[in-house]
Amino acid sequence: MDVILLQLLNGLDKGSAYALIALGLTLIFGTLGVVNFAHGALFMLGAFCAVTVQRLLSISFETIDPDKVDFLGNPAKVKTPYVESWFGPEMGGAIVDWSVPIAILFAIPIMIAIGFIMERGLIKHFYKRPHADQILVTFGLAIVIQEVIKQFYGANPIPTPAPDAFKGSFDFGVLLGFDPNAVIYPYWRLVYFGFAAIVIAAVFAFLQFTTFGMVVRAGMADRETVGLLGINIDKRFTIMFGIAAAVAGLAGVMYAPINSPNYHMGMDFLVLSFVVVVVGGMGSLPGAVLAGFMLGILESFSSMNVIKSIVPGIDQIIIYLVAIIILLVRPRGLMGRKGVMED
Amino acid sequence: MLGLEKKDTSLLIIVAILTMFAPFILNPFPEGSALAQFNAGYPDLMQRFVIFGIFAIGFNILFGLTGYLSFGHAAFLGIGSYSAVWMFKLLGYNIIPGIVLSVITSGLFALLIGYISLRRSGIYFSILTLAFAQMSFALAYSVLTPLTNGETGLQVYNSDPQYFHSENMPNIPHLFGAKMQGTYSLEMGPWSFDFNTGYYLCAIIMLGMFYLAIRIFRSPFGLMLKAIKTNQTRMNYTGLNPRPYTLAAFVISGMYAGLAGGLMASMDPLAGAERMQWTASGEVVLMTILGGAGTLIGPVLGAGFIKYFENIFSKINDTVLHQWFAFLPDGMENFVITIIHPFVGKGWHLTLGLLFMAVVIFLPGGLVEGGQRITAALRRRAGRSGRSGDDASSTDTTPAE
Amino acid sequence: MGILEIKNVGKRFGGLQALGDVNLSVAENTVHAIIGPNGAGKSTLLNCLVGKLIPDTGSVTFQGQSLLGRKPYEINQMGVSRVFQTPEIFSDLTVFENVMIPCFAHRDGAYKLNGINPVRSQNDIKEMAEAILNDVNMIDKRNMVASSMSRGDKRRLEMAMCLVQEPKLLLLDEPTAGMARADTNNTIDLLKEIKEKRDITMAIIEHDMHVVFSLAERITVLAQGTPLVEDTPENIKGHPKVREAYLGEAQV
Amino acid sequence: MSNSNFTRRGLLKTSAMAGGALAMPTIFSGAAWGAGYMNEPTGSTVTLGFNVPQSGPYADEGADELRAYELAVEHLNGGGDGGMMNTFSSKALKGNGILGKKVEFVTGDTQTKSDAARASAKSMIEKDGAVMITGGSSSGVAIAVQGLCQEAGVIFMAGLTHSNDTTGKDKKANGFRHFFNGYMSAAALAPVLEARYGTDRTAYHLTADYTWGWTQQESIQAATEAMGWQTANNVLTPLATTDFSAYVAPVLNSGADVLVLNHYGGNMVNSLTSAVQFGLREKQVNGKDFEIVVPLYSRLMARGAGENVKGIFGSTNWHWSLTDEGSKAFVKSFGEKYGFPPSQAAHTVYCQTMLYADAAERAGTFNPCGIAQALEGFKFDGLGNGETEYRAEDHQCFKDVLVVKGKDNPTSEFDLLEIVEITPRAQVEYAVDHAMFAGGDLGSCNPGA
Repeated sequence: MDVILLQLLNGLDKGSAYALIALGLTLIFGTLGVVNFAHGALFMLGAFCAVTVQRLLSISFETIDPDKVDFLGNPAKVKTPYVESWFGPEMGGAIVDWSVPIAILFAIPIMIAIGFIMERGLIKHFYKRPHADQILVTFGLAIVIQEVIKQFYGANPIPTPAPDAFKGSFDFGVLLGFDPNAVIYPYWRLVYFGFAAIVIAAVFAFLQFTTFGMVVRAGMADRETVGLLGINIDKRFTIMFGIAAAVAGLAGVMYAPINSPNYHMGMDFLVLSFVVVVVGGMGSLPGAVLAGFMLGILESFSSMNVIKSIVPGIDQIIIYLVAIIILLVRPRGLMGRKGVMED
Repeated sequence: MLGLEKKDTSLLIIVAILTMFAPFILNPFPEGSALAQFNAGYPDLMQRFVIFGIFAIGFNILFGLTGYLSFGHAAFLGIGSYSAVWMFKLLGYNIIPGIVLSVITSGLFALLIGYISLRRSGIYFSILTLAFAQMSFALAYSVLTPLTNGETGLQVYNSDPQYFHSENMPNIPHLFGAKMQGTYSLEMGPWSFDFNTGYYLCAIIMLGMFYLAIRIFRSPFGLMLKAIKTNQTRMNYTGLNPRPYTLAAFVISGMYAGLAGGLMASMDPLAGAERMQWTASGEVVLMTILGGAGTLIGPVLGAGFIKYFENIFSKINDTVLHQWFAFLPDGMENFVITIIHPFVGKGWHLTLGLLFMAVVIFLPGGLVEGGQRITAALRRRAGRSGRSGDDASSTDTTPAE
Repeated sequence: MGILEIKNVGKRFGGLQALGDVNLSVAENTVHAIIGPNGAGKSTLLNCLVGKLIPDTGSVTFQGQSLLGRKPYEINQMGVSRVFQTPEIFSDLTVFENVMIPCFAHRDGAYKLNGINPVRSQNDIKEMAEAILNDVNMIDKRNMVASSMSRGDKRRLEMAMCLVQEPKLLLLDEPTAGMARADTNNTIDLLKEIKEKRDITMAIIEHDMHVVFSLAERITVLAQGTPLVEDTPENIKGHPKVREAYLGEAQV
Repeated sequence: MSNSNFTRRGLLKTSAMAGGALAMPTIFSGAAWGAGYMNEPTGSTVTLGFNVPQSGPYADEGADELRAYELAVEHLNGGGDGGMMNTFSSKALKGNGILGKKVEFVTGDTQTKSDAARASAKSMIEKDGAVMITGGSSSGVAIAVQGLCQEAGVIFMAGLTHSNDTTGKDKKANGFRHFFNGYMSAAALAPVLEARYGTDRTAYHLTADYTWGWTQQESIQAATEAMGWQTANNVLTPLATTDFSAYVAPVLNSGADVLVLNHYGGNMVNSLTSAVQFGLREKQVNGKDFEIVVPLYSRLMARGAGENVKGIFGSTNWHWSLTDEGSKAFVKSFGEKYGFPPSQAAHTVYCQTMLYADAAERAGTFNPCGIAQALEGFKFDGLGNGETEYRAEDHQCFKDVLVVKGKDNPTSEFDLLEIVEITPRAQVEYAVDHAMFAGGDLGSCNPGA
């Protein structure tokens, strides 16, 4: 029982990452009808926002400390971050420590701007082009973004720890009457889950309760009609792309402490997020979220030792297996609309 | 000729000439010169050009004609390779059984995967094929290791049975004694040209496959596939069930992929699981779109383009750059190298990504369209309308969807 | 006993009764029009005939054989062709290729993969296609790409594609919808010509009363999913129930 | 077998098929083909092929290997301060290239994929005339390229490859490995773990689900069980896993008090990060502090795990903080050229290049068979690992193994590991026919011509 509870938590946590990425991807599919293979790259850029903020906050000046030597035996240079010299070591240290949450503030405008630039500069020229061309151009863009990041940050993962306050894990087991340590879960991952829930709720509320959202939803349903009504849908779609980019970016920023970011993390998520979107059903936002959580939970359960011992290797293929079954049972995924990306 | 229209015949002849003289064409620069770095006329890369050419031609029969975008074709490539290596392990190094079995097994897998996946269309189909391929990859890498040798890749060990292996036969892949790796090198002054047995075998097979593809494109069957791509509703209301046609196209293209996989194993008897990964499936999609989906020659061009970058650009390191620009004054030299450095060697992916974008932005029909524009421009300049150089425009240039 | 017999057909979509209890018989070699106001269930009925929808109740028989549960392509093979409201043609292909495809279907059936002999060497098919293009006066447009033609030409092409299969029953779904008057008249002439030349039954769903009264030999009026009346055009014109249903729409 | 399977630049090449099929006018000159060997250098230079990952997850390790190669070439050609050439016990190298020929090199990208690695190696052999291929940052690739070199008839000097199979099941006469392996890691680690954590421990293994992971896990399980530890479970994790939480979460509940992470590279960083996030290291199980062990450490990669490595034991082939003369000389020349200390990958490939060059000098030829003979049973010192021997039977280097621990108070970003113990060679040695290495066949050296 405790194991199941634990894997449920895990699944929710994994699922929140999947759901966030799939949500952004579906916004772009649904509103713009574009297959965005660069969406994984946006997620990665988000994570690197966290890395960048961390680096900016730790920009240091060097002083030579005659007592210490470096690896070559020369007098060592000691680095002191400027923030520490400005605010004192304690306050400065705290600022560096909180660089990931600080990065969220930076990531939103940056990712929206990146989304705008991408849409205006590139994607808008591809609305009328075949999906194959969209795939090629966005895949090319993804490679370029990835390589540029690699030039600046190298290929190895870069540690971006969560603030000390979120280190350690919470013991659910004690609350529920299990033994201590039976059901523990790291604080930061709980934060991630909560954060994802807030972002998802915000996106839905935004689409549901604002005029802007209504127009966009109408546009998703029937683009031409809305265009005929004299509403500048293109401009709204640009904003939508920015929001989708921001959602992917936020997913990335918050993910940075969970797994140290590296330049190819976007590609690792790309295929998976497409599977999630399609299983959820093309063009359906609730479908994407539902499928994200569902696949996350199934993936977690399949990695349980009991299940692995019955079906070896099941955790390697579970997502794909479930995708195949769902698509065969439900032709348009869980909640897909008819005629979206079916030709 | 050969049941082909005139323009198709000339296209086939041009391709035949290009492949047969590839050792010359791909080695234009003298040995030892600074530009020799760009020579691509060595056996391994030439083999790869034609093998991936076969793969892409086959993929195009499915994608270019029916519009069904499979994201899992690499699975058939991998299955073909594994089949061929198993034949080497069990029977011996003659490549015939291996190639035959690779085509058969990949065809069977294609039938199974196609039968299930083709129940859906559009992106749903793409994801189904992707899911099958990723499952094959994941299992081949881990659980199926007894069958695939996992991470290391399936290879022939001295302890393998090889029932039909005899002492006088070479201990590497061969065709009735002719070793695939056998190379005859022709030295002409500073130039050097390699004629490799394996390459010519692959090239001849590719020509055969190219011919078959032309026949399919021009056949009623090909016409039906194009019809499926433009309007499935009308197909249905014309009394035609699209499923058998698409399934046939899927199986044919899966067999092409299996053949390519079998040939790959025959040229180099090691089959690794990465061959089945989604990136490999994506690669053939990119080759086809880059070259020009739905055109006859496009996929081959796309395959050559990507393989050239992968193998040639990735080998340009700073030392090579310094050799090239040694004539410049020191400051200039370093400046130029700093500029170029991110785009070559370990940055070859960056160049490839930029070129993908450039091609798709400026040449919506792929490289074939670039060729058409060039010939059109040349013709306009020459001020006459000739029949020559019409090879690209002879094909159906409708962009694929 | 007509060539097409529709008995007690009903169809619900959720809470909406699209078709109530439709009984209809189309006699062989006649032109039978089905008219009715918007939402009367005309298109639903048509979709029930071609296998796109399966009715909840009732039966549909064509030449004594049930059509229910058959796929659209199977129904087509039995001799039922359909013309759509917006022409469904192979827009990426040339006019000639468009016509060739039904020729192949007619000759080879649904499952034959049509071999690998080049299209151009299939002389019987070429002759068939040329003949039908001559019939609809499109032979000079044979090498045009279908998507580049006018709406009227697309309709003509679609009609040619249906006719080349020599169907016994031709279903026409608002064949003149959205057409200019001249094109409409051309279409009427074309249909009349077809009717004269061939033994063919036509069922037309139409809004435009001008078309209906120019062509139809019998008319069924559908309202709210049930047939109101069925009669000859002359009788229908004066029928009070029809006037009521159309609220003065049928002023012809 | 005496026929050229691969192109040999600058030499007349024939093969029955090609010769018969193509009656081209021949304008050749040069030696008869039977006399030489694959890619015999005929001019004033000799070309080596450096085949390292330049894209993909191991690109940084590849870059570090390339740096070391360039440094080695510089030293061989008489440039720089000579590095470990000065401390190397064999004095055959004179700083005038190899056998008087200037050393040149070509580079390629393995992408950490067997196919791409073989393509790249083939291009070096066929196009550039490389007489030796070296590099690699994973065992699958190393084994694939080693097999290719055996067929082609060139020497393969393996880079970073830690699987038992490289010199076990898949060993080849033309291939040589300086790096240590899974068995050695386990043999070196076990006594240290015993000393620190006692004999009454229960281990939970997370193992990367591919060949290297399995051999590593098998080795460490055997070694720890031999000293009395229990094994609670061994869970295979898919290679593509990025989030290990689902595998780490059940560990605490299993009754195990040690977690062994048989992961490398990105997998290691992610699984270790997950384990630390779950707070495993603060927990107590069975009344003992919970511990984590990472059998194979890579300092470059460990940086990705940040502070999480603190206090965690593992093994490594070499570390820059070693104070023997060879290591000091190498760190000095590498550090002065590039501004940071070399990684173990850089060290092993530097050594391999030096060992190859030295063997060629001693053999007086580049012929792979001559070089293999010179390397087999070769005993040397001064390359940073103390007294070392290339065992003739399986071409594996036997030397001391470092047991390291994540440093608690690092003084710089490079100062992540501290050496806990240098396990002497005798303790990690095994018989050639040891069960974990059985099944292979070295075969005989192939000169390729």
